[in-house]
Amino acid sequence: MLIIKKYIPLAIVTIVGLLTLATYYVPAKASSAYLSTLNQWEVIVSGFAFLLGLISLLMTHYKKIAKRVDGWGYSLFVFIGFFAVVIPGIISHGAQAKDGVLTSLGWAFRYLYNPLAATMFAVLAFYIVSTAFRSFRIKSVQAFVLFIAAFILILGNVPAGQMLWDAMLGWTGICGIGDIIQWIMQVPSVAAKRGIMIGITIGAAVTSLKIIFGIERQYMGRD
Amino acid sequence: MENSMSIILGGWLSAGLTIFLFSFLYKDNPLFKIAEHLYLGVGMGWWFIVLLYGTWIPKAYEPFMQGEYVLIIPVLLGLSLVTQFIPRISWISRYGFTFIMGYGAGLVLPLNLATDFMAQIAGTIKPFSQLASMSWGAIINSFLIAIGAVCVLAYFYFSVEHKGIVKKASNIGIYFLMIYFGASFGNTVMARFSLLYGRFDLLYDFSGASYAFATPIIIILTVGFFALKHFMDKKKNSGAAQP
Amino acid sequence: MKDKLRRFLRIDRRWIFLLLTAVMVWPIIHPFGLSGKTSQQSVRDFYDFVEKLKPGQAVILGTDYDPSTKPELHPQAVAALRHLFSKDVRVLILTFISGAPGMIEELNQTVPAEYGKEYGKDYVIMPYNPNYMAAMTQMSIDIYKAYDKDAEGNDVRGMPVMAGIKTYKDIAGVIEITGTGMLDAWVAYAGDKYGVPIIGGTTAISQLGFGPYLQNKQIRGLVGGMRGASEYETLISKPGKATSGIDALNMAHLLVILLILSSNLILLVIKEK
Amino acid sequence: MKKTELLLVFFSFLFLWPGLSFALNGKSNIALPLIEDAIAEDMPYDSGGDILLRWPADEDDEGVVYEIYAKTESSENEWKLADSFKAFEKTADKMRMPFWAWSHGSDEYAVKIPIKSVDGDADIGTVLCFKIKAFRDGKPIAESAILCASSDDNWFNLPRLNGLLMVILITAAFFMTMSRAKKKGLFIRRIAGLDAIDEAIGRATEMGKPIYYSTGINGMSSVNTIASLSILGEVSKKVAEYDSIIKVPHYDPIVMSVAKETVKQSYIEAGRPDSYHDDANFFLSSDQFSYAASLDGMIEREKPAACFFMGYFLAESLLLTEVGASAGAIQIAATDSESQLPFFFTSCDYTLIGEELYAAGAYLSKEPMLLSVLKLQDFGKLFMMLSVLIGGIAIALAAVFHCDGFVKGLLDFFTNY
Repeated sequence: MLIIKKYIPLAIVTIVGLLTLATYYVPAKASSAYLSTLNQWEVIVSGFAFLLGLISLLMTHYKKIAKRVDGWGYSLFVFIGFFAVVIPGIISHGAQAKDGVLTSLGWAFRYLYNPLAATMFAVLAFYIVSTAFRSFRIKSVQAFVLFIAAFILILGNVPAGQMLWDAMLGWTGICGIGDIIQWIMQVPSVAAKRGIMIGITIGAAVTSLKIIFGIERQYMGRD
Repeated sequence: MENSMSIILGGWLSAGLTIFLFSFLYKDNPLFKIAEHLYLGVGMGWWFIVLLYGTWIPKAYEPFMQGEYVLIIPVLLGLSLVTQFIPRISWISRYGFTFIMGYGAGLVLPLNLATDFMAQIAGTIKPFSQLASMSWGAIINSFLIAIGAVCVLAYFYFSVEHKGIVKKASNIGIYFLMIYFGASFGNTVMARFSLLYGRFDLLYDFSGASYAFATPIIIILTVGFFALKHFMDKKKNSGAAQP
Repeated sequence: MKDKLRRFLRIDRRWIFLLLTAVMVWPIIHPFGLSGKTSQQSVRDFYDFVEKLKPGQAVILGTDYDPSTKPELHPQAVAALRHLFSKDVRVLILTFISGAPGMIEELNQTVPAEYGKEYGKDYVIMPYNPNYMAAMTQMSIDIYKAYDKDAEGNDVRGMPVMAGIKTYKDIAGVIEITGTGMLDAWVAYAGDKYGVPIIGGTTAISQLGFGPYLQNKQIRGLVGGMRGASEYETLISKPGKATSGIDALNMAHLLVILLILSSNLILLVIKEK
Repeated sequence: MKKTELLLVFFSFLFLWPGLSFALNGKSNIALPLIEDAIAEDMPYDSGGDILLRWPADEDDEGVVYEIYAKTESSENEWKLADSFKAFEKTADKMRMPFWAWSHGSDEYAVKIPIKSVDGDADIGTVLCFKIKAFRDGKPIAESAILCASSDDNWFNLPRLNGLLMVILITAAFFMTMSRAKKKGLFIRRIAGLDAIDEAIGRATEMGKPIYYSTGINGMSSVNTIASLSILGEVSKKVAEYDSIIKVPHYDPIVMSVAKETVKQSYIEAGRPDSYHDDANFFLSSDQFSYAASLDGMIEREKPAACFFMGYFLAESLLLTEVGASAGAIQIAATDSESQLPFFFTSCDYTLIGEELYAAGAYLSKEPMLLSVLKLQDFGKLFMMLSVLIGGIAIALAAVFHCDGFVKGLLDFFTNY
């Protein structure tokens, strides 16, 4: 039983991992055929992972409604929202437009999903302003450097800021704000990003190895 | 005619949901809660449709019907994931998980090392081979990039105590990080305001006669709702205060 | 005085929200018409890349954004598509983001008509594909393995737009417009691996992160954020949403700077006296 | 005997051909000089899509234009123009190849012809024939013999040897560290934000309010999520000890099922299996912003004493932390998503930057395996630092002394083919 429960899955991860890794170095036809089959398979398998989430979400809210817990009425809206997209989706076979005319799914996307997603994202603008006022504190030299870089970028990103800069510092004849931004983006930012990126990449590589060789297996749960 | 009706309706729905979500900025309220829960359902419903018509039908069902019977393997692997819900046989899901994990790890490893590790080293040292043909500014910049990257790495060096030269280097590294974060913050401000502008612009569009004045009417109703609620809460409170 | 300032520092943040709303709505109703005069090198590189394409060449236009990043990225996609069509380049529109098909539909309904372009002959829209790694890898072997049907389920093999296209070698470049990691993915899976030129459009926030790729020429040109979009619109002389949006952004940006400075100044005053 | 015969036939054919083709094409007079030593062969190290043509480059080629004509061996069709370029434009040194896989230099032309460009149905094994023509001022001045070859798929992409060596190196180092993992504890530098975890949990206990812990919006196979879960293990152990309440909202269902195990195990290890509730972990949404909207709603309503945001975050970072801040929670964030770090930085009480997230699990648990992996990562960084410092100096010196071979070699080693 242990073989089926533990060793075969571990063998799958190692074999699939190593073979997939090898395709990067093997240009032969067999290798690309393998990769393209696996690509196709992976799309299917990971598609099913979504079902896990969907089922948990619907179960949670179904329970809330069934038990009439406080605020269960809101849970009804989860179902309303879900079916408001799924039913039109099935009616219009997943197409958002047919012959240039919006289908019911297209309509649901444009007037239901779209405003919800975009508004939530837009709320961030308000939070940036309040962060700017409440918590952007220049308490140390480091914070000051952060502020200066942010200040230059904020100013230089809009024409009004550029004009302001030119009006106030243009007479000194030093470089325009655009040049400074360019420099910040191409020199210190590149250096910092590279440093972070390399650290992260090594971390990711080591984790990949841990996964491939079955050392990292939290995802398998306990025996 | 029917078509324009659906557009007006859409405008109202869209403007309404936008305003409901924004109302959270004032305070948590039932209108926001409705929009929030609706969004949970809509989001998952959207993904469901996308996967159904983007993956399951065209990539699994149709080819299978046309005789690609091997596709039963990924389908079974996929279905195995769902056994998570039944604790007694949840171990079956390991087959699906291990497949996804193995594939992901194997694909990512060589690519990451090549693109984000080796190529970055090359990018850092390459300018030094052309020192002769570069301006002073460019030379200084390439030195700064190289030194900056090394110092940032020093900051992330965990297994030695940060004192002496390591401390110095990592302190310099922090300044590079701060410039990067600041610049990143500054740049993002732009992005977020662009989004907000997009929303406001749309609400403005919906306030016209062609959308039957959706925006102003909904705003007035929402404000009315808050006023009413405020008034009622006050009444309730004052009522409770007097035994 | 100090007390007043202190209280001002703890002001209910909802007043700030209201201030921002006022500052942004005002230019929407009364635009002042300030538009960017300068343009960044990476935007010009992007422009030059498209400008140098020859009629009949094919490019992939990846539009991987959804409603959430639409205000920034949609103007970029519109401008890029206009530019491509004006050069009579064939365009294959792809996406790996679930929210994008709706955006593509909007592009489809507006831009091609301006240039009298025909679906299937001058451009084609591929269906959403959730697995970018797989699709990008497959396209190096055989595009039709990844996309044999278009978004509406028609066979793409017979379409004139696909004539002579089999792998990346038949593609003049990839233009990826996204706020996600998809541009990195194109660089890693197509650009570096198979030598396809990659240019990109991205949100202002992600723009900085592409510095190393730009420096290494792993990305040949980049349009960043609404500002980049308005510059690009200016370059192709087609002012659009991005150009008009810059006004509202101007005000909001100045407000942020003002807020950071004022709160810190107040802190300074309170502490020192 | 046979060999000479064959050679004879071959040579006579070679000489006959130009004449023959003229006769067939009915074209004019003089036979053009031959482009000698031209070779058509399978393009090495590829998947069989290209054929490589090589021929020597002459110093007096200036002003010459080369055209390459191609057709399938079997077809009756006309020759098709496959490529055309000016002299010295496509010499072999311009082929993107590292020195260990490619020895041809600038004294040779090297042109890759995709087989599909000759014939759309061509595949591995299809024999294609080529003819190279040289023109000066629009007039033909030389021509090659007909060169035929078929492409083949190769079993090793030699130009990527450097990458493979790197993978082998890191794997070897990995196994070495793994086998030594059980030895004594390793030093790890202090990570500032982590000391605040106790304070945050203590505060939550005092106030009798819950703690929210978000594992970010990435899947199970990514480092950030794995790192986050190992921190979650330590945090929930402390939560169990203090008898506080932890709530873990999820974005990814697979991560959720793993996190359930993690939290449960922590409660058991802390000796309080009875206080564990299965609904500590719950699923919200796989849609980025509906996840954020929902979590925001919860934070606003429950006013938690502490919020932990550990893992991969995108734009929702500030959406979550601003609401957390206005709800009065102590907030500790850790992410390797650099674009979000500035926001965590300004709106949270403590922020772990980039790789500190990966190190945090090791720092908290002091588990030998995690610590030694951290050590391995440090070696990787050391490799990078030394490569940049030594490589930078070496390459600058080499360039000064015109050791071009060394410069190219070094850069080749770090280039991604």
